Amino acid sequence: MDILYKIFIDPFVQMGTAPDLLVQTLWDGLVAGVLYALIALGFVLIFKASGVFNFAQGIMVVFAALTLVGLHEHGVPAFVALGLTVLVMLVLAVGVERLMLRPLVNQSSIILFMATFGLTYFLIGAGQIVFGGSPKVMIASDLFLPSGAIEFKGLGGFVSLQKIDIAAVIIASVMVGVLAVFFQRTRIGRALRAVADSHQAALSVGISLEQIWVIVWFAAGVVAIATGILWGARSEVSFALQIIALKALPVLVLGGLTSIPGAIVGGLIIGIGEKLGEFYWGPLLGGGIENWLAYVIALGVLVFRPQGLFGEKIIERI
Amino acid sequence: MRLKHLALGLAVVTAAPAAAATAQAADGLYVPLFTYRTGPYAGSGIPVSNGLADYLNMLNARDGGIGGVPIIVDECETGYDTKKGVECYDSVKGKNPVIINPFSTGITLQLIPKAAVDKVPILSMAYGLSASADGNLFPWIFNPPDTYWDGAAAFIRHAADVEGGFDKLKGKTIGLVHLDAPYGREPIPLLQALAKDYGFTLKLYPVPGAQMQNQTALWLDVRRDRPDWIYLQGWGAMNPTAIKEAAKIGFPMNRLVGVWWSGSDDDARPAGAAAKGYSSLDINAVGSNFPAIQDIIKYVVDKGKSQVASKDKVGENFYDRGVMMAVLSAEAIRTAQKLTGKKQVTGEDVRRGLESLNITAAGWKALGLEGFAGPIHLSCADHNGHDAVALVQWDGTKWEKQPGMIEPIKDKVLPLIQSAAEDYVKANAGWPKRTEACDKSS
Amino acid sequence: MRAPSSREVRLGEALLAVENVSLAFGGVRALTDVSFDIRKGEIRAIIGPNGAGKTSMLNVINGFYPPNTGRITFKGEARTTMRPYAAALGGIARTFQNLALFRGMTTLDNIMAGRALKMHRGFFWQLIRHGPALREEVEHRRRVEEIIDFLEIAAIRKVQVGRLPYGLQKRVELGRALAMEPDLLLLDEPMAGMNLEEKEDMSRFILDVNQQYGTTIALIEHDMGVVMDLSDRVVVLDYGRKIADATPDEVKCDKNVIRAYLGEPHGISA
Amino acid sequence: MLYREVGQYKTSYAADMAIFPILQDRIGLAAILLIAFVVIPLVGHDFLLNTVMIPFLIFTLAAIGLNLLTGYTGLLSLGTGGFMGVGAYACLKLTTIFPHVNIVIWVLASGLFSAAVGVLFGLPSLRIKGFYLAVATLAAQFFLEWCFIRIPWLYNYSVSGAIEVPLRTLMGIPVTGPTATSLTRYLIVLSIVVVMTWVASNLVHGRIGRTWMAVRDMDLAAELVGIRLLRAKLLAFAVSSFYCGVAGAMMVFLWYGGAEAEVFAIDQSFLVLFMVIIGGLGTLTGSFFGAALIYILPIVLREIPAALGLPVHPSTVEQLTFVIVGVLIIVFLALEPNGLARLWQIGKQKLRVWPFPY
Amino acid sequence: MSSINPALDTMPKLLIHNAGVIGGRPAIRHKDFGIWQTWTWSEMLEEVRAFSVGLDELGLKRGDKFAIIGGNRPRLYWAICAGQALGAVPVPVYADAVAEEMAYVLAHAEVTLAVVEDQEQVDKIIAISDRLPQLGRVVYDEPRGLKDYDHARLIAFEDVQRLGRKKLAGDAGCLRQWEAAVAAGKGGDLSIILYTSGTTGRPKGVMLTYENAIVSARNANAFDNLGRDEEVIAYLPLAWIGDHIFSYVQSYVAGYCVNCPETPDTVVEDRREIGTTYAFAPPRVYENTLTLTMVRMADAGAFKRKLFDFFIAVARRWGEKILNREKVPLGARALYGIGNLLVYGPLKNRFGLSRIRVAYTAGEAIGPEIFRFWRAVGLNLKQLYGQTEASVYVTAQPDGEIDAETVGKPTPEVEVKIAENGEVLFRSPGVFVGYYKDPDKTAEVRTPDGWVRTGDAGFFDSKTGHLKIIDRAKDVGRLNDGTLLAPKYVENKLKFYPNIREAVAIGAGRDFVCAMVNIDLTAVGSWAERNNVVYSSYQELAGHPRVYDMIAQHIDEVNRSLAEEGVMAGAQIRRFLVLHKELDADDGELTRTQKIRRGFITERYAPLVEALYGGATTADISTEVTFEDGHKGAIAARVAIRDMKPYAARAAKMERAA
Repeated sequence: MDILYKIFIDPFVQMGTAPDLLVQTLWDGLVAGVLYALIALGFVLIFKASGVFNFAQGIMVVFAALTLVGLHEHGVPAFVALGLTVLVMLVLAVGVERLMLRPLVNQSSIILFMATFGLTYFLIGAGQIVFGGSPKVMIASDLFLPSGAIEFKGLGGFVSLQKIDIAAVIIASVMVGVLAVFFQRTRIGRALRAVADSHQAALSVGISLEQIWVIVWFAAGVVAIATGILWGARSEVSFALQIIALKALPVLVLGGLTSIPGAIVGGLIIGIGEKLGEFYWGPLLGGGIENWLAYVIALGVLVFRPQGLFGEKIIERI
Repeated sequence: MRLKHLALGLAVVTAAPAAAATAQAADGLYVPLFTYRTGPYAGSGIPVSNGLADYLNMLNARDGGIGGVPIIVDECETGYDTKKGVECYDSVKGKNPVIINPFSTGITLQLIPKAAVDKVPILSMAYGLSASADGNLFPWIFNPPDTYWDGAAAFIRHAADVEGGFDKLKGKTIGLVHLDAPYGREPIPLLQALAKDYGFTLKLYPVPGAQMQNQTALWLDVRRDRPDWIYLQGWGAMNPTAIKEAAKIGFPMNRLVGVWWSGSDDDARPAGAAAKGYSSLDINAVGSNFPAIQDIIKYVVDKGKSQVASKDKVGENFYDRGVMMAVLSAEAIRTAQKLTGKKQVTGEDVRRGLESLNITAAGWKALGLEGFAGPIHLSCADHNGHDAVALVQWDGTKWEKQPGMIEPIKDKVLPLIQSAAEDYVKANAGWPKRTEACDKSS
Repeated sequence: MRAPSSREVRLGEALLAVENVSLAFGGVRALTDVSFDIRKGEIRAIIGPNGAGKTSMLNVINGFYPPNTGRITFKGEARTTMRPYAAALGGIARTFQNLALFRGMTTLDNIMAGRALKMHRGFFWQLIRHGPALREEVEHRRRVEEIIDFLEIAAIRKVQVGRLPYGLQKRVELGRALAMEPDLLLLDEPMAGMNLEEKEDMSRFILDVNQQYGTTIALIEHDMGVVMDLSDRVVVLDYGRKIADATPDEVKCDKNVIRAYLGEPHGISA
Repeated sequence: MLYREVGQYKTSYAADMAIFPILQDRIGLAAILLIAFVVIPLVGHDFLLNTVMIPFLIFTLAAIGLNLLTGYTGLLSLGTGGFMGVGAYACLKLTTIFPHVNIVIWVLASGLFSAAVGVLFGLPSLRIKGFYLAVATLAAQFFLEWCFIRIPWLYNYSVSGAIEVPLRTLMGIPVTGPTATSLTRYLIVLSIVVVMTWVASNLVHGRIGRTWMAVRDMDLAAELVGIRLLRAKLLAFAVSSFYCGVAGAMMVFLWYGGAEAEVFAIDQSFLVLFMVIIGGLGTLTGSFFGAALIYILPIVLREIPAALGLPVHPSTVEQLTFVIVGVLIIVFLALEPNGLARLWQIGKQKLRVWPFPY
Repeated sequence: MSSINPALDTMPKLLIHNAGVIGGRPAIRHKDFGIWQTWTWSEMLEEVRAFSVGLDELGLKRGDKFAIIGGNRPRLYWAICAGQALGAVPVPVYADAVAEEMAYVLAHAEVTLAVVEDQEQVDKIIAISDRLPQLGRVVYDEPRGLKDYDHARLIAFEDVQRLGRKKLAGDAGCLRQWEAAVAAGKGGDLSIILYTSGTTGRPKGVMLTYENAIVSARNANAFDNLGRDEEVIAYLPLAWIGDHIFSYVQSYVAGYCVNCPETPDTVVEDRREIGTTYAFAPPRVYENTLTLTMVRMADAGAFKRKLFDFFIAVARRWGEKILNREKVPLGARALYGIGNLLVYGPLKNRFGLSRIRVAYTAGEAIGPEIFRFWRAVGLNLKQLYGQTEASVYVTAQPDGEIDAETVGKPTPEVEVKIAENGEVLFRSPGVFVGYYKDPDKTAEVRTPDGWVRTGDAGFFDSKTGHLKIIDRAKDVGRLNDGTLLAPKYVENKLKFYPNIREAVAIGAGRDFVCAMVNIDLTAVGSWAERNNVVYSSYQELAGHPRVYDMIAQHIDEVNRSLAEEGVMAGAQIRRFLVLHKELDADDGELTRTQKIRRGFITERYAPLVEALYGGATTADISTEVTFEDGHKGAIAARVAIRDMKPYAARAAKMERAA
């Protein structure tokens, strides 16, 4: 009975007795969720337009952040470095399209998936050669990102909102909004959505497939820069950061591989879900459950909706 | 066709180590260094690897090696990956290494059983298996100057000192934030024993490898539990994240103490001023203000023979840690030369040298490293020393050594080591009995 | 050049009866109150304009879709839902309009796969692939070779089906269905996309199957000439409703049928 | 060119369905086995045996295991590392509880445990497909990894939290533990891999293999010919995990001689998946090629600068290795998406039709 | 003359003998249901006996004629023997014969029973049955599609065997009775009637006795040391004397195994699987194979092509010498050895020729280039000259005495002489009994003292003593100026070019020689692909100017070589055209053995011939063709004509014998 109490009653008692902690957990979950969603968004963009399950999204985050900080270290002013980083991501997108996607056009999705592994290896090696393996400190203040925290007293304690987290939520929301507008309202965006349905349709809009690939990879690169800056500011910029990208996978399948709203909602569910789970139930199992909890949540949803929450229903035609 | 490819591959694989082996058949002390400058833990690995290699290279450049015999420094990149570490071991073991620095607890664990068979002494300085401090059962493994248990015990002593005595610990809550891997869990048994003895509550906060940079929920737990002290046994990117998160929840920084592997400059730097007051145990001094380190700069760094990114990285805490590893290796070899009277010593000789290793304060001074570390004295039975450790504190930009040294609680640690070593041997049926003779000097 | 004694219609009792079956997908009615039967030994054609619900009908029969209302009696056993696996077990085999071959496998393996239900040798024998497991393989291989011989596809026995031309793939698919030794064979447009010669070959195979193995066949076909030549009786569907059910000759003259086909680009050309 | 197929005719189905119907292939196989069992032990030193051959064979076995699932049955799994771990920990527990039973038996038996775990995590595969399933298997990977760290019983409460491999002998010769020579371990690993490869080839060439491939190629049609999808998929999960489990047990007991849970991390899953795909989905030979390329190639690359006497720092070599392997993966995929086995097949076909191009 | 053991003087007797002596050895194989189904001699005896007794039950009697129609399947070979065991006479008919042709043969032979392969043949027989009043039961091998047929007349092969087996099982005396029937057969009895599709007129039924066949087979086996270990593949028409002797009689005499391919399309693969040791093929087969080789090599990579060319050159230089066991320098021998490993061995392996000990070509002249090529790569290819009327063998080349342009020496027990007009005559124990129901024709061909006119013109080469055939005797004509013209000789020279499939040379009674050429679609198609020549049909390709250029070049070369031959110099081709359609046996343009029927062709293409001699540069033609399904249609085309420049005759004096 004790164990049942601990599972089913105690956590909720805790929530009631220490609402500040609940609010804090939810907030932290929200922030994590938004950042997961941001990485997942990079995946979705590419998957939707080119059918590539881009495993390299994680290393792109690291690569973007490293480029930014590395340039700054060489004396390039912060915002110039940011601009140059955007340029580097554009070059990367073009390179990926030319050297990786073109030779692999029409291959099965698992092959493309594997190719992005090759890209990951390449970027890990190249990144280390260029920038070295040492961790770097994100130039948050040079980019006018706030530091410090806002604390609210009350609720039986206090709730502390890191300014960088607030900034992260705002920036992520803005990016998601911009991307949504871009894909819903612009010609290129419509073409991109058309690509998801049929490549012929895209051609009729007057944009070549190659261009679209470059655009989505570039967009994913920009998303990677944002993720890199925000996540780097939360800890440090190092190659270990790519592990974070694995977190985007459950988010992705939970939301549905092709859905932008799915990525956002999935990110929030996973972010908040895992933080709540770890915080209230994790100690029962000795902690550290966060790592698989996200996947189990995703798995649970998938069993009932195999295509994810927002994925297109898989209709089996015969 | 397939055969042809296979043969070609085999040729390269078989020929490569052989070629290298012949290259160093000439006189020289073969010292392979398992270092890593790549992978997720590169942040911690780079400075240590640099210090380690640079000191030995300095000896070659300045003294022509040790006792006139050049040191053949052979770095093998492990990427902190056990698999590659074992690969490194296999590739060097045919070349008669005199001492091996695995520089990874995981790799050390793999090598412990092999060392006795291959007759290679393993120096796992302040890492590896705590139980291997027992020289009777682990004649080939050396982990001076302290085990993780000494570290944890020293931390408890420090906490007790601050609180005003061991009796003040009663009723306190002490947290252990650790990497959820063998390395991170190492102090748990000792802390549990001490918790029982001193009456404090131990809370464990494991950080899975994949969550290193995503510790928010864990620190919320900390905030809920409100521990009085936190001992941090982290590695790589886990450390800066933990320190930042600690600052975020407003945990008092002077109550956060890291093990010596959580004391890299790169660990504290990202948090910057917020980390002010964070302290870390240390086993070596910080800074480049030592003649030997100046020699490194002169003979190695300035000559462009070092891998350091810039000169100011020389003298960082972890760089000096690497230097200390190198000093212990070099001095073990020197001792072996003295013991045997041979210049070209073997692994077996160096094992004896390690057991007779004795670096006094004067000895450190003679090495041009006065006050660099406490005296190191090993024996056949004690491969560790369980020496007093220093404490350094982050002042917002760099580490400041705190006055005094902290003695580990030896009477608690030693019996635990004894029983752990016996457990290890019991679990590994057929563990060889020590047959190696003990030198008189030790 | 067929023998003068034309194929006599041997109609046995009903093998399968469809009673008042209706099927809807999210408000779109695919089938409305359809009833007909298939008798043992006959070739039954299901025809109708595009979107008439023909394929849906086959999908209901072999269990892909459970009908919303109505029931299906197969071999005297009434049912409303059934998994495709159970249908296979009951003796219903099927080919598809757009081919559903195992593209990565050879012709031989595809047809061998059709014998999945007949092979029982256990996992542990399979591990060593000797003794009983091998004997079983050989025994079924012999049966499969008969089908290969029957369908004249010996030359492509060991070719991956994905590399075969369309017409041959269709033949392999028929082979796979035949390997199941079905009581009822459902053919969904077996001649779609074929040229005249291939159509003639396929027609011959269908007739031969029916004749030689006594297999009851239900087929959907667009080519009216083929339908008229092959089938004993014809069901005509239009917008999911049955509009006629008679012999080919009667259907040809049926007013409803003609009307239903008028909108179609391809009229009846028998 | 080497092939002379004239006069090789089959008078029985058993001969026609043999796995190596061509005489020259049988000779080649015999030659390879001869090299593996006789020549390599004679010429091989520790580095070749311990660093190249043993891991190569173990990875091959894991790759075969994953290939049965992903290549033959079409179910993408990223839980290989976890399943390998189950085998390793099961083997440790078995040999701890029953120390006197031959370790080779336990190595094989440990596969049964991973098979059971595999079946458990394979259950969702009935509904979940493709990348969704891959991510779902990650749940297994991370959960198992967590178990390995968090359940001390699994590692016999050892202080280090790692598996410590005890000494076990076979007819008086040490097989596991530090005193086991690499030659002994090599021969045992080789024997197990050879036998299990043979068994795998039996499976895939028979009824079960066809069932799996049918499910892979078109599951709806497979169900229609009377294949029970869930049963086929779970069997694939079971057999695949069995192979991975045995590979995991061998990895720890016959290669590392001790391991932390980290060995069975997600990287391992990716590595094995690489081998399968680069080697060729749905071919057993491909698993050998894949393991060779992905595992041995970096070793060779790392040794090249030293062998040539180039003054390149080991860490730079490592980074370059990453770059080169990354590029090679993309190049290989572009050249031959069906994997090295396909290239091998094409090469073989070329030899068969020599001197003609087709 | 020859003596023949009376105990083994018929094939059924040989069968019983073989079943007793080598009963466990394979007698016949058939690739069926994916594997090589094998029957040993004793198993085959059982099958034949069962069928034979079954036929007896169906009422087949001694002296009856029965038809065998179908491909190379064991059961049809068995049927031949089964009927012979009863003393009945098999009449094999070409399986691809159209109903019309078949009706004539069956009616002429007065067959009372037919053993046919499948529904296709049954349908043909049913279609013509009203013209075959004597025909009784029709036995079919393949039941496919015949279920609903009227079985009053049809009966399945296995049902006949079942009848026989039942009878054999039920009646102990039956076996003895059957054996007695076999024993009653005599070597001098009529064993078979083979209808030859002559170049003109109706087919004639050549009657051969057992002795004819067996002596020929025995001599042939002895000539090439053929024993029971040979493997041969049966793929030529059953109704052709070559296949009959080769796949049936010689096998029974020597005790070797005959292999029936799975389908006619898989002969090459099947031959490769079996690894035949003794082969017999018309030149066309060797020619096609060589063409295929060259076409494929043209698609090979540069390195492979270079390698191939190099070693083929080596082979051309030394190969034949090595094959003839002449003295060859060690270096050349080593080089040839490498070539054998890299090129010749694999090449022969691909075509299933690796194990061939002796390969024959016959029926027509083979291009010397083709012939030498195969010999150079180590294939022991030899020529023989034979006729149905001779039970095949007239002359053959003994090992070591091979020449591309001759057909060898008379085989054992054969005498050959050349008539005044150049016609070749022979006399041998294999000489036929006569044409069935046609004593006039028989008398025309066979002289009272036993010499048979071959109808071919030829001479004995003075150097080698080998016979050389130049043309049909009646086709050898003269131009208006009296120049000798052997059209076939010219045609063959043309046909040796892989691009030319068929050629028709005309000119007898005219002023000069003209040629009509058929291109080879495979070779020219491949050439077109490599040279970016676009075409949509055979007709378009044939009429393409660049194709004309190419053919013109070939003809130019032929002219030059004719000019060098003195006697033939006047027969140089002045004008030519490329035919718009392939000459086809279905249209009667070729014989069933794929020989051209020159007279028919000149008649059929009269407008073209007129144009050739009329000086026009184009000509229109419309021809009726028969499609595969039997219905007829017309093809109309405008065909271009080109002029050629003749070379001046060289003074080289050709030795002409006879």
